Amino acid sequence: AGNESDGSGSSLKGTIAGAGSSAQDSAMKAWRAGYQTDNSGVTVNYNPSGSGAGVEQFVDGAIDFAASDSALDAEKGEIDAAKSRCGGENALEVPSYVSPIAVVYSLDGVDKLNLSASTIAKIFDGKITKWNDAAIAIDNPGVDLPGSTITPVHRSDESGTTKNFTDYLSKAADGAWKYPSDKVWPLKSGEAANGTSGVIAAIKSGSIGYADESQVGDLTVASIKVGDAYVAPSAEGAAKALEVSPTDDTRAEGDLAIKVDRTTTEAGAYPLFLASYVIACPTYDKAKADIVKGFLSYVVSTDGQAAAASNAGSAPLPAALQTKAASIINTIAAK
Amino acid sequence: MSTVTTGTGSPKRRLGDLVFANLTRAAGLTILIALAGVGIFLTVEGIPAFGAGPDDLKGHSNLLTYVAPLVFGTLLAAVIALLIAVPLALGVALSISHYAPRRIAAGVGYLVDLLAAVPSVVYGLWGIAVLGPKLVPVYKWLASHFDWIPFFAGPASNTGRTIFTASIVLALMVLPIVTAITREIFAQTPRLNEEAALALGATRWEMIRLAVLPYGRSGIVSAAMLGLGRALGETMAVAMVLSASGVVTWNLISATNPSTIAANIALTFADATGTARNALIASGLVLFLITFVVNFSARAIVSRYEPGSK
Amino acid sequence: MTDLAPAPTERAARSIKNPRLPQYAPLIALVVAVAASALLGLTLGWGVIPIGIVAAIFYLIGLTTWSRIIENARAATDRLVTSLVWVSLTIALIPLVSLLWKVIDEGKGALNGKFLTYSMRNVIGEPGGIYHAIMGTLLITLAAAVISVPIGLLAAVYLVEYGAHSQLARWIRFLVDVMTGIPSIVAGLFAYALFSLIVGPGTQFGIGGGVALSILMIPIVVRSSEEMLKLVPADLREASYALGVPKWKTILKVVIPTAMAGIITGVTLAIARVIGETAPLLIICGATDSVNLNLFHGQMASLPVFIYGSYTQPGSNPEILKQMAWGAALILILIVMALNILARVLGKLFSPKTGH
Amino acid sequence: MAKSIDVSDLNIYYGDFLAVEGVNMTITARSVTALIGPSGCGKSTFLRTLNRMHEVIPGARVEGKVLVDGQSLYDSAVDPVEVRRMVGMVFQRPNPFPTMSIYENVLAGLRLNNKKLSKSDADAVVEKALRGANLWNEVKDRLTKPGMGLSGGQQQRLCIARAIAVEPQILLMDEPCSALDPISTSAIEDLIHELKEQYTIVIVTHNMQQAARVSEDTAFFNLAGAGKPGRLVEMNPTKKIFSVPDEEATEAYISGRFG
Amino acid sequence: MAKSIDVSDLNIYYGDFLAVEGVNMTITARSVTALIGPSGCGKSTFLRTLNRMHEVIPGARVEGKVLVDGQSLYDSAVDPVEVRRMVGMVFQRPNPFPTMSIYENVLAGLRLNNKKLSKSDADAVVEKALRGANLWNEVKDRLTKPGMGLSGGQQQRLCIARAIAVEPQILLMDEPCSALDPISTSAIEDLIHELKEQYTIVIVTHNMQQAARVSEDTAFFNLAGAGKPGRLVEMNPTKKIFSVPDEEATEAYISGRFG
Ligand SMILES: Nc1ncnc2c1ncn2[C@@H]1O[C@H](COP(=O)(O)OP(=O)(O)OP(=O)(O)O)[C@@H](O)[C@H]1O
Ligand SMILES: Nc1ncnc2c1ncn2[C@@H]1O[C@H](COP(=O)(O)OP(=O)(O)OP(=O)(O)O)[C@@H](O)[C@H]1O
Ligand SMILES: [Mg+2]
Ligand SMILES: [Mg+2]
Ligand SMILES: O=P([O-])([O-])[O-]
Repeated sequence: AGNESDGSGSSLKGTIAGAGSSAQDSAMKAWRAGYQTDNSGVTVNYNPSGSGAGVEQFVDGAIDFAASDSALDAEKGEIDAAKSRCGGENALEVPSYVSPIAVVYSLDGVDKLNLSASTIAKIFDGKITKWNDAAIAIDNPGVDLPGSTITPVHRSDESGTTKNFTDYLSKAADGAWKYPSDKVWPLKSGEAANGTSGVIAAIKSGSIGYADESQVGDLTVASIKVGDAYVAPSAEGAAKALEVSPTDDTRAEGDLAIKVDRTTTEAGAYPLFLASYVIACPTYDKAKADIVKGFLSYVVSTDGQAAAASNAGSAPLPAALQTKAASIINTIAAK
Repeated sequence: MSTVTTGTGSPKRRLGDLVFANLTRAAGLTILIALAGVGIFLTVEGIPAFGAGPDDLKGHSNLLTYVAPLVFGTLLAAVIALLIAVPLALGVALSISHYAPRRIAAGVGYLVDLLAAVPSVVYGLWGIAVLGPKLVPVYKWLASHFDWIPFFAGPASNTGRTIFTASIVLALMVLPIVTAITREIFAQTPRLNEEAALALGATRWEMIRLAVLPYGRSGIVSAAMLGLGRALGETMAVAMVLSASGVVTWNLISATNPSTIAANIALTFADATGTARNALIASGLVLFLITFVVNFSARAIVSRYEPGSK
Repeated sequence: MTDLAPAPTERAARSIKNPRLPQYAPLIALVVAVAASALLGLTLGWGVIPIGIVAAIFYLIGLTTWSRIIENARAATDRLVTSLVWVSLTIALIPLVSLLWKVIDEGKGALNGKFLTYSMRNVIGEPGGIYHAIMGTLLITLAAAVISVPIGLLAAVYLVEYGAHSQLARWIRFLVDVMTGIPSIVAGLFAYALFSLIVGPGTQFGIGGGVALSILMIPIVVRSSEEMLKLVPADLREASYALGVPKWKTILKVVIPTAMAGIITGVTLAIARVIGETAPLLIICGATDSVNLNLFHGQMASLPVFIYGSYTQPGSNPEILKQMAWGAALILILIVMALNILARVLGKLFSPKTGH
Repeated sequence: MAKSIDVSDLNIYYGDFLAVEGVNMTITARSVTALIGPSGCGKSTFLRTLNRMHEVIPGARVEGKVLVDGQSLYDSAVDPVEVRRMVGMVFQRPNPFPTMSIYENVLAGLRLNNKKLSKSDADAVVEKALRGANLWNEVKDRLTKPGMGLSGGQQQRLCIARAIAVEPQILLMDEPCSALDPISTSAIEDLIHELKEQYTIVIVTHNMQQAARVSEDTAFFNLAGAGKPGRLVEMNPTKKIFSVPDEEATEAYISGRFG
Repeated sequence: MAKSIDVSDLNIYYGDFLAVEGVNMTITARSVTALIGPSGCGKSTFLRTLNRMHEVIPGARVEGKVLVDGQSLYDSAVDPVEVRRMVGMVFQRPNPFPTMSIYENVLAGLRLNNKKLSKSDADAVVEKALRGANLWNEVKDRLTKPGMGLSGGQQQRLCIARAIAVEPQILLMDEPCSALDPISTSAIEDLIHELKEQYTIVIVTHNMQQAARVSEDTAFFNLAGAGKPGRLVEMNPTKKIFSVPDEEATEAYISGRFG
């Protein structure tokens, strides 16, 4: 093909494969394009098969790196499994992609909407069915709310977005959301849509949904209640919320898992966000070590984060986190 | 000049014939083996799913409760599709065989074949982009006037991506095969019987009722069943058009819809892993068995009426 | 006997002249129905579809009632059925027209040189091309044909020439018919399960798609080839035997060449049938945005999967990718139609020259 | 009440092909008229214009006049369905409806118009028609059996019963015996003799002897050549045709010198 | 080189149905033997046992002996394919291979049997066979045209050329002229006259005159009744058969009193 044949760049040659988070797909496209352009002999394949599938394939040794919307889970034995996959060394895990999750809606004549976490929970739980419900009206004084039915839209597939969204609801909604945080939508009501794009496409007049902010496009987004203020989704807001979230200090060295604080009241923070990771081994064959290291370094680099921000609308990693991540990736070596 | 070689051990059956005959038989057997293979491999890869837990079954406690709603959705969509497609197909088949002038009939026949040539993914596009949105007002109207009928209980879908829309798309997709078979059968009605009816003073419709429909009855039944087989197994159009929650409901126009086995596989296969994939394969086995039984029965009916069989 | 024959007086009453509607009555009824429905629709603010539906109902009721009043009940029923037949034909063809129009309308904007010669590798935020998907589709379909045609043709030869009336042949013929109804997704799962066990869990590559498609293609090839072989007159086989030609050579040199036109047509149509299949490829071939010409390694793009992926999961540039999906759909439909036309042309080209 | 038929200047077309040209003929009521002539001369075609069955074939049409007791069959106000009820037809090969019983076959035509036929009326009609077709004794014990289960000759008589059950005034028969064995043929010929008391009968036959045996009048059709239209050469009382025909061609045909 | 044929006690079956029973017959070399008899008496069936074409039909089999110059055709060691090369056959309807040119049709027997022929040898074979079939002059300028493009009579002669190109010793013909017009028929009859110089010819014909014209000997087959097997009634020099046959049935058949 016309776009595959130029031979510029470094002398690196080879193919590596990754799989996992679909939320990271847009960012991955940008990263792969950037890295492949600089290293035309290299092909990085990425299969956005979902976070769970990515981790599983990584553990099976079918791919070289994984991307996941949630950190490796110790209880499910993922950490140990990853360790044995990496020849007994602990796997490396660094955040690569941070993005706000927007509550999107479409309602004729209403282009600004404030919602508290518990109201959102009740809407998605089917407890609030009309747009002019008192609970919504309280958050939106002076807004002329119609009496039409609300159609909540959720993901039909397993999704990191759903996991983070339900995590937020279960922690921030003051008990209005009784379900645990899960990749699978826990309810059988409302409209189901496949993938982030599916949710976006399903938002028609009267609908409300949640989606990675990068794909929201022209849809209207609700502001969520943080403390006493209402905050609209933004990369900065997510970055702020990330900054107040500590890293998980129970983890081994090289594992930068973050304990997201959903209930922060920090002004301007947007705690409904998704932190997604790349997972790799500390050592690889000669043929691959340089490529994996080079690619992942690019991912967490300033350039890489900027590329993701412009293509996927994500929040660049905060400087401190980025430095830590870069130094972890830098330890990747040939066996 | 050749002579008969008697006694000198010319083989009774020649090597070439032996090889070729066995080769062709092997090809025939390969097909049977492939068919059996479909069942066997699906079974082998489906068996681990019996041990699957809620994690791999979208929260269902066992395989049965996982597959049952999907079977419901599959049957519901297919049956509605047939209810739409069969009368239409009969009309189209009759228009080709008995109503349209010969030239037009040929053109219509070609158009119907064209309908069959459109790939299902394109039907999916059309269903999402054209049909669904066009039906939203219809569903809204139905939900506000006929909500006492369980099928139209509402609230109406916002996107039009309901089981009913999916069934309409399915109906279009099975229409060509049902039409093709019935039109073939109608065209084979003995001219003599048609003329007998007309000569008795029958109108065209009475002639069709007297001579054409009774003659084609079993053919219509099996055409419908073959259509059913198609509708049960059609994947992409449903996967794309339907907003599937996997519930069991008779409500045809709401945003919360049953899913079908095939659509569920297509939609969730990519992000399923391990036992979850086994569960999908097991549901595929169920689909295979259902369609096999339906097609088997349909073909059994057809073959009874084929010339040369008793 | 004569006394039981119909009495002449009973037969006298009938007249052959019944009042009849004018020949253009259906046309009048149609015009009136459409006009009435449009008038009603415009005042009540309906869309085109409700107007059309109501017009059809008006037409059916109007013409039937009119006939019922002027003609008689039987004529009215006849007219009702006639109208229903035409209405159902119209209903069946409207979606086809709508679909083709939509695909052309949305897809034509995507077509340009880059569209057909570029892949999606390193393409972000701008339209790329579908070269990788076209090549994948061609390779996978070619693989399917390479598997299906020999098996299908040989099996057809077995059914017609060797098995004929044997029990085995009867079963093969029957199960091949049943096999035409296998859902495509099941074929995909079969290939997936097969290669998961042979090559390793989760294997996705092009040849798997070829295997899956051949499950769908073989029955079509068998049945069409069988029909064609059956059409070869027994005369020709006997002529060949009588020349001292062994049976297998007769089949290869006389029977198959005579049926070749039909066989090629059948194979081409079978290819047209499977080239648009999505579900099996989604499962066993996966997707990639780079060109992969190796059927035996790595995920391979295909047009249907590309259409599905780009339309339903366009990501952050939905307009661009959706337009590409429509463009690819247009290309796919053009390929399918070209194959259908090709089938006819090849059928003509290869048919035995009769000289008449 | 059987009716006479007057045909004047009749041209019969299949699309653009003129199959039969310029027929003028008068068919007497309550008599049997035989149509004879070589294959392809248009006997069947002509016969089918007498009950408007011709137009059932796509593109087929007619010019000229056919009057039945003064009523023109091809008037625009005339309903072909009614014409066919008045003019019954029996075909070359017996064609009972395969899915119906003998009983249902006889009633088929009547049921079309008279849906609410009481069981006893229906029984009476069936018996009358089957007796009229000389079939009653052979089938009265198996009326509910399929019509297809009868022998060829019985099937043909069943078709005649079916035709006369709707009480037509004219009966057209297109080589009704050509698919039958000699015994069945003679049964049908006997039947024709009886039927002519009540019906005007027009019969096409290839068999000269049959024409001579059953008919009062005979019309001889001929063909000037391949692709040329068929014409009525001569119509005369059967006796005359078979002894001293007016035309040389008739003589040649009857004596077997061609055709 | 042409061979004589001795048939003894031949029973011919289709599955369980005995189609022809107890035939004993001697066919002289280099002469024409005609097989006549009413339809269904088994002429074709018998003819096809002389080159083992009978067994091509599923379930068909034979009891008894057929000797060609003393060699038994039905010996278990005998390859039917070889038999058919030695005993050529021409069918009722001309059946040239539709995918082949005239040239290739003539060569089909040789080519399909893997004979490697040089171009000049092939040309020679084609010319010889076509001359032998009296067709050379008519087709020599269009040898590469499809064989199907010829007229019926030419096609039949092409089939004869194809049969004699493999140089058989015996030629079987099953009503070779029945699909042909009189002029083509007489061309084929002339050809048979010439061919008998070299070949033993057995011909089935429905046409008495043809049998009388072309054959030296005539065998008359007959059928005792429907469902009964056919039998050889009489075989004698053609002159005798057509003047003073031994059997009454032969006389009746030849004089047209039945069949
Ligand atoms: N359906 C048709 N379409 C076109 N031409 C037809 C059709 N039926 C008959 N013809 C032509 O009309 C002419 C008269 O045919 P018709 O069947 O009436 O002859 P016929 O005298 O009944 O012959 P036969 O004794 O063989 O039944 C013939 O040239 C025939 O080819
Ligand atoms: N393929 C077959 N299977 C079963 N029976 C057959 C087959 N071919 C012929 N017969 C039967 O064998 C008997 C002899 O038939 P055959 O064709 O040899 O007669 P024939 O003398 O050649 O007649 P014709 O003059 O009509 O060609 C007939 O009773 C026929 O029904
Ligand atoms: Mg006729
Ligand atoms: Mg014969
Ligand atoms: O990134 P997702 O898992 O929400 O698609």
